Amino acid sequence: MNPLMKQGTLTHAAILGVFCLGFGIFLGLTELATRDAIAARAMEDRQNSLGQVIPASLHDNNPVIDNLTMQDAEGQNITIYRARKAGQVTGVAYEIHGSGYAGHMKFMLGVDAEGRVLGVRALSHKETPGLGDKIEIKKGDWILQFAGLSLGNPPAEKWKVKKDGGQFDQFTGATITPRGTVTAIRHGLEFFAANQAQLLEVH
Amino acid sequence: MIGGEATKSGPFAHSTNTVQQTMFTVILALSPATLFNLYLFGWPSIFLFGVTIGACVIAEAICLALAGRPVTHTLSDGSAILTGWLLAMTLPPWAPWWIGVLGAVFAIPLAKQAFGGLGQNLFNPAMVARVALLVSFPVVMTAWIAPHPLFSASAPGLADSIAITFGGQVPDGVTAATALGYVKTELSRGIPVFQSLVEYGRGTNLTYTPDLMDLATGYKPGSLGETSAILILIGGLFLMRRRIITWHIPVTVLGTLFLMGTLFNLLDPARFAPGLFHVISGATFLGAFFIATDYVTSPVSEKGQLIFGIGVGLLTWVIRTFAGYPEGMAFAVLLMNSLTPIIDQYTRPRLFGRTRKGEPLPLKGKA
Amino acid sequence: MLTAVGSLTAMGVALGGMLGVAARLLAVEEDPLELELQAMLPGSQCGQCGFVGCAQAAVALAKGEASVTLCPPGGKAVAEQLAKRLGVTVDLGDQAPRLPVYAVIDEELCIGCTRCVKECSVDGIIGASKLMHTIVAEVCHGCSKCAQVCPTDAIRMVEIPLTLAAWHWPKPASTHTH
Amino acid sequence: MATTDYGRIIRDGLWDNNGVLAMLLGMCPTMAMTTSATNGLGMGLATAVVMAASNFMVAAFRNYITREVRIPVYILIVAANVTFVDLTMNAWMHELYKVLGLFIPLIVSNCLPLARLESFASKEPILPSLMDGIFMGLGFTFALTLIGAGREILGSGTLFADASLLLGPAFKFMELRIMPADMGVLMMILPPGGFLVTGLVVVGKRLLDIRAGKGIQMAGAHSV
Amino acid sequence: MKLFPIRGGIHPEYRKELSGERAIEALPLPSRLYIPLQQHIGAPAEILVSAGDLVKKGQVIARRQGPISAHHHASTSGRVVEVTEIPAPHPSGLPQPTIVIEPDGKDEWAALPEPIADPFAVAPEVIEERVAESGIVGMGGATFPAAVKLHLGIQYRIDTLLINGAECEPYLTCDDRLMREHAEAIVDGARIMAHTLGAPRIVVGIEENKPQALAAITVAANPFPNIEVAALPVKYPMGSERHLTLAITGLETPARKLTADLGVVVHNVATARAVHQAVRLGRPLIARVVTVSGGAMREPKNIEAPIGARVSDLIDFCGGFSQRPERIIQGGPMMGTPLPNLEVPVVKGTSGILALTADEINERPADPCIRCGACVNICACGLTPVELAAHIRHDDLEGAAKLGLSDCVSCGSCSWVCPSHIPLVHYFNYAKGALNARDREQRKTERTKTLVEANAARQERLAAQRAAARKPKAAPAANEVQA
Amino acid sequence: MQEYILLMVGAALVNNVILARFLGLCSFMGVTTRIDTAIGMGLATTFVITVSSMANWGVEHYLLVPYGLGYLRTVTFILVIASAVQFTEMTVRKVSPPLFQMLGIYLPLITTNCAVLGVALLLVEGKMTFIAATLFAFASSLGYSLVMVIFAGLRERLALAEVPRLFAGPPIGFIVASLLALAFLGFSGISTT
Ligand SMILES: Cc1cc2nc3c(=O)[nH]c(=O)nc-3n(C[C@H](O)[C@H](O)[C@H](O)COP(=O)(O)O)c2cc1C
Ligand SMILES: Cc1cc2nc3c(=O)[nH]c(=O)nc-3n(C[C@H](O)[C@H](O)[C@H](O)COP(=O)(O)O)c2cc1C
Ligand SMILES: Cc1cc2nc3c(=O)[nH]c(=O)nc-3n(C[C@H](O)[C@H](O)[C@H](O)COP(=O)(O)O)c2cc1C
Ligand SMILES: Cc1cc2nc3c(=O)[nH]c(=O)nc-3n(C[C@H](O)[C@H](O)[C@H](O)CO)c2cc1C
Ligand code: SF4
Ligand code: SF4
Ligand code: SF4
Ligand code: SF4
Ligand code: FES
Repeated sequence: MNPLMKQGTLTHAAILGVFCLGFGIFLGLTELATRDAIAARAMEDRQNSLGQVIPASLHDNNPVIDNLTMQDAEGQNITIYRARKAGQVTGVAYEIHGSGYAGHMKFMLGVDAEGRVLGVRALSHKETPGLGDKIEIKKGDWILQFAGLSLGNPPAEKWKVKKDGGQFDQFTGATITPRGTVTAIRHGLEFFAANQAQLLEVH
Repeated sequence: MIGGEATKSGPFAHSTNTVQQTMFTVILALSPATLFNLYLFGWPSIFLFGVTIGACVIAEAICLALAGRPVTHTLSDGSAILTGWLLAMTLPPWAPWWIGVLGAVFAIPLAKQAFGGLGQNLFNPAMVARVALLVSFPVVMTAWIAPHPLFSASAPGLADSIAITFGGQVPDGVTAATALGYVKTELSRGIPVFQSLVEYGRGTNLTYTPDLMDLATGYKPGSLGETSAILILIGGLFLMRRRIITWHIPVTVLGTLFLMGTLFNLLDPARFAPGLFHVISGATFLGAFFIATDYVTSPVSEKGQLIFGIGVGLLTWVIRTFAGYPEGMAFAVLLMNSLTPIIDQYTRPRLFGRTRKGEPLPLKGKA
Repeated sequence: MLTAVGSLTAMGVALGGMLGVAARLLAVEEDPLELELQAMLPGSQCGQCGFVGCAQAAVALAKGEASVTLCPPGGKAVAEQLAKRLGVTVDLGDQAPRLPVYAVIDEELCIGCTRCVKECSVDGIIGASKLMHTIVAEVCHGCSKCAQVCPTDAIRMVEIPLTLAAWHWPKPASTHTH
Repeated sequence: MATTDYGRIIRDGLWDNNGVLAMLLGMCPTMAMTTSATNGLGMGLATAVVMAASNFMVAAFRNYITREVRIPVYILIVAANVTFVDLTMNAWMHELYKVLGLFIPLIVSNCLPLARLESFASKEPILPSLMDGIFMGLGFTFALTLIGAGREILGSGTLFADASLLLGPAFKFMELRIMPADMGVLMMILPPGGFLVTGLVVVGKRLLDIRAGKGIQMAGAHSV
Repeated sequence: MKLFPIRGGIHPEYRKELSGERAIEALPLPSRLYIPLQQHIGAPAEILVSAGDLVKKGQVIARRQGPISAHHHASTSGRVVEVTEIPAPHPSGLPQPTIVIEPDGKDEWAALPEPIADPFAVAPEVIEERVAESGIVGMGGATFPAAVKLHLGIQYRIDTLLINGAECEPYLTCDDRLMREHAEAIVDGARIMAHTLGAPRIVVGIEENKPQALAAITVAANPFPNIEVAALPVKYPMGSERHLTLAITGLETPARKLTADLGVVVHNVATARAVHQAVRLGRPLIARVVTVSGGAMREPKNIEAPIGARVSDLIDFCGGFSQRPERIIQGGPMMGTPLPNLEVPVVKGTSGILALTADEINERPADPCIRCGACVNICACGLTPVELAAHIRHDDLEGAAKLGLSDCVSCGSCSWVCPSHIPLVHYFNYAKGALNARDREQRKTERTKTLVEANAARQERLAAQRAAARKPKAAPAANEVQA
Repeated sequence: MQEYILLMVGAALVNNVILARFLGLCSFMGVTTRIDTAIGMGLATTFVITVSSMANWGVEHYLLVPYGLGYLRTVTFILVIASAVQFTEMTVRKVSPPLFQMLGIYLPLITTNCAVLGVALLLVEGKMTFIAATLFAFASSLGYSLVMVIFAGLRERLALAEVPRLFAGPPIGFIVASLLALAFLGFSGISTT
């Protein structure tokens, strides 16, 4: 073929290649420099969210590291973070899921060894700002009312929003979000009840 | 003109139709339903009605003045009044005054005058306002109340009414769900549609229960424009008689909604409401006869109007059935408004002597 | 780190190579726009546009250095054609319409110098040396070059009168006032 | 350009030829990241950094880049800078990073940086290019903050909420509440509000320009 | 008779009762007659007389020029006063060459061609020639030279001659009166034309709102089995050639084709009568029936007026105005044109003179279009006037052309029906004219270009010759280099 | 099957790329003055988004994840996209010149269309299977094309409206987009899982 063409092709390849090489190194170095910080941030994020649902007084370990993977009722993998004090499992935390008005909602649920809610926090959701987003701790303390409750308290038929005859307030004009949240927590507690032995087992 | 060059070509005969007459005929057609509903919901609804129309007219006047166009002449075409009227008919009757004012701001400057005024807008101003309000204030905009007819024992007095409209103090225990809203919320917690329909009719879990007779006459919660389907229908037929609107849009909207409803209801009555229910509830009639038919934002050709009507019916059903909102008419109208230019382009009549593609017709068999 | 640099570089080389090939295979010849534009201009090379001739005018147009309304002989029709080809919009409404003109020779003044004959690019002037010249009105496209060279100022540019056939209704006044 | 008119570059970037308000480029982050003034500010600043760095690099290397590969190289440069910003923000400005999320990577295909590389940095020397990057970026930041402020005030009744997360605790004073909670026009922080407020801000710019006797420029019929 | 529906259409206020019951009256000979050289579509006629000449009634004073043109005749005997330019009966009011005749009052006929005793025995060419010599043009509005249309029988196989008695325009009653009073002449003229065209079948189409005319024509046509009378539904623009053809034959004329391509030729009733007079009596077209009507006219009438009589003569004959007219127009209110003044003459195409009051016109300032779609639904040509007008308003004439501007017959229905009173037809007239002007300019530019090229080529040739002449020896050298 | 349908409806209507996710807005505002152009741009973008998303899925799953190179995601994705665009341009030119006539001019614009990168990143975020990812990408781009065409239709009519000078051009475009987004909110709440 035309030699000029080959040369042109090579030139272009070389130019782009050199730039890629250069920026590859540049980015590699950046990554190296930030790797630890980013890992630390990720750990902090986890700890933060766990810290909100498992009081620090309950453990002397790092629950983020002390985790195990189990299958929930639907066969999905879930990661269980365990709080231990003096080797005893004092509480566990895991992600629970619910469906709200605008789709999927993710919470972190903390449960103590007796099956009482230690705390719940919304991790991610797409609920409408100003309406459904009151499940966030930032927007209101609605989510705090679950602390201390368990499957028997209130009784199963009261684990509903008021509109459905249960005991939990819905927000004005937005029933779907609280309903989804309450259901998700109830399912979370049922999971605990079903797997209590395994969850609290000490290795 | 006698003498000199003529400045205006023919024709030198014109029909007596005018824009003004058209608009006021529509208003006339809306009046029976409006009066009945103002009676049904009493003073607060009358206040809101007045505030909404007044705000629309004032907004229009301000915009015209700013644009340097003749204010009184253009105002007198009646379109701003009609927009305000229709908007007021879609609001919860006891909504606070600022809902009407804000609605006017959405409807007139934003949805109409920014486009150049009457005839230029791409979206139905009243529906833009309604949807913007619904999205922005879902709580206020879904607070329906049970009927409190004027002069009846339950009707709020004048002072209370002023407090309701201008103070936003709606007393407890007067709100009531509309049938569409009730069915939708119940469905979201797993109650089958047929059951909640029966419950709605019987009034289980409800503060207010309309009986069948009430449903038919319009003695039920809802907006001014949705309670009395019969009076709206009469108004719509009057418009058809006066040749302001044609059958194409209303019939296709109602027909599609009915067909979709019936079909899916047969497939799964627990999940899907019956066709007749879709047709008689919500803003179906108002939408089919008065809103989807808005000239400005619907296709001009009859074929286009058929497509438009089918689209409105279909989307209304889809939104009512699957989406988050109990009522989909307003969204459906806006969505189809957005398709109107394209529908218009593809449904132009065939030119005389030409094929659909615009080529001259072939000569058949003649030399 | 090494994988990162390696894979990125590899991709870069591959992509660069591909682009190089593409550049060769897909090379486009010279822009034929100028020729196309030139074809639209009247071709009378009269220079009224301020360029040496139509070809230069076309070059300027293609570069976007000249307005599509540059050519008076071409008038509105050419301006619109150019605008369409170049995808620009012109507000011809604002442009004062240049009434079409044609040249007339004042028989009294003409000395038959034949200078105008040589100027006329459409052979619109008839007449032999030393004799009176006349202009074929239908052919004249109003460039006025002849008028410029006439030593006795015998040539006037006259507006083409409006005829019944050419008259048409004016545009109605707009209904909107803004 | 024999002598560089830095005043011109600054005026163009901040106002006259503002990337968002006049050129209508970079619309995606403009819409997506302006639910509050703080978000707009953060996104704007991140973009400004990327733009300044990319403009600088392209101007520095412009003589070594052939025509055929210029787009990939430009994109590569922008992408590398974005990744750099992404990593460093993740590491050291984590709170903001969580807010800006998906849109940091999208700076890569934000049309504005690329447009400036094409039309400015590839032709001009290093210093003017750097200036252009900085001021186009700041203009972008300005526009985003303005739109964000409009949407935030109308939509949630606050202004610069959470600014301290972005700028540090010292900036707590900026966080204002304009209207009582629950008075906001929700629509404004939803997608329609993004388009609406942007449109109104462009109208506002036109009004100011008209008042300044500049007339309306009909920009933005095309992109890139 | 089975009729076919046409799309759209309107029902304006007809007001035919104003003049419908007034029998045709002849106009007293006016003091001057103004005969323009161009009263028809095509090239203007060539003038044959000059100031001072004495002319006789029916004498040819201007001769057709080119294939599409028409003779003009003196409408009475008298003296040619001058040949001058006076405003044409045209909205522009532009002056036009006109022969001015001062009648001598004797109304003396010139030597007329012999009547053709049995027109059905002669060759079509003979009739065509006679029609051409008689200066007959279509009297239904288009003023297309009738002889040219009769010639269509040679090129096409014509199976139907449609006689257009629809008279769908409001006010006008001239065709109605003609049909009532001269049914036999019309039927005879139609038969002659059918013979000329070789058309076996004749259909006379008359709108149902003219029962007497229908009856009269039916009686007159009774002896002839090949003539049918169609009672047409009352709907404007039923009289339009193509729509009439569709309504009666069910055939839709393709765009840019003639009805003759479908084997149909359409002629107006007045044209048929003129043909009858030319063939049977040898008389040229020197007068026509004009409806003078309108709310501002004191005494509406149907007047048989000599060509060249001034509009003011006719108005005076009707007793002048009863109130100040808002507009005086020529033709019907839907398709007619405003007159520049009252001194313009009646020409061969003048079917009506209407003095209309403001109430009748009911014109209002235009409001913005509310997209009601009425114009789209009533346009008999399937156009979307609302869109066309929007394109034209934004100076996008090509856009309008693409939407079918050229297919608009300017019937005026859309303007009539528009609730916003948008001057739609005015927009279309403007756009059609502007597009034509643009075409003309374009053609001129093209021609200039070819001329320039020819000139350049010649210059080059000359230069080459000169060069060759100057140094004859250099030439072979150059050749060698090339070789 | 049903989950795929829901996924597609969600991607095309509920979370429309343009109106809900705010991606590809520059082309949305820029190349929608005529319906034909919008159709062309829609087709070209649909093709590129689908192809490059498939490729990027591969890159993610066989390069970035196994080798822990997540931080190079942006760079590699954009390179893949640029090559997909170039590749598309070349193949289309080779295989179908008429199609190239139609789409060719849009291709360079697509490299800098956020929607392409945005959809690829969304796929990664959503941890989808290859089939789901492909369908998602395809449906997203269909949603993109739909809105492009609708908007172009609206703007064609807008071009004939008497928009006040102050609003003419981009501002009214934004307002129309706003109202269109408002209308599309009607789909919100359609459950897509
Ligand atoms: C724009 C908009 C956003 C909404 N967002 C939510 C939400 O985030 N959470 C919720 O539960 N309902 C939401 N809704 C749903 C309505 O408020 C719905 O009517 C309500 O949830 C029904 O419950 P109610 O019985 O409290 O009225 C929203 C509605 C609209 C119009
Ligand atoms: C050979 C021939 C060519 C004709 N060409 C045209 C023509 O180009 N345009 C036209 O309007 N009429 C033309 N006519 C006349 C039409 O047949 C018809 O009489 C005329 O259009 C008037 O019809 P209208 O009043 O319905 O428009 C032609 C007639 C003949 C015989
Ligand atoms: C809208 C419209 C309406 C017309 N109405 C009539 C009519 O009522 N009577 C008539 O004779 N011609 C009418 N014409 C003219 C016919 O199309 C056609 O030119 C004529 O009948 C041919 O006959 P002529 O050549 O003898 O004039 C109308 C034309 C148009 C475009
Ligand atoms: C039959 C009919 C229906 C109308 N419906 C509406 C409507 O739904 N909403 C509205 O704002 N205006 C409506 N109008 C009034 C008018 O068309 C409206 O103000 C324009 O959309 C503003 O340009 C209607 C008018 C008519 C004639
Ligand atoms: S003015 Fe027109 S015709 Fe004359 S040289 Fe310039 S382009 Fe050519
Ligand atoms: S103006 Fe003179 S030189 Fe020009 S075309 Fe006319 S006659 Fe020829
Ligand atoms: S009739 Fe008039 S108002 Fe109605 S659509 Fe046509 S132009 Fe518009
Ligand atoms: S004037 Fe033209 S556009 Fe109007 S109705 Fe008649 S044919 Fe149709
Ligand atoms: S910023 Fe998203 S396409 Fe331009």
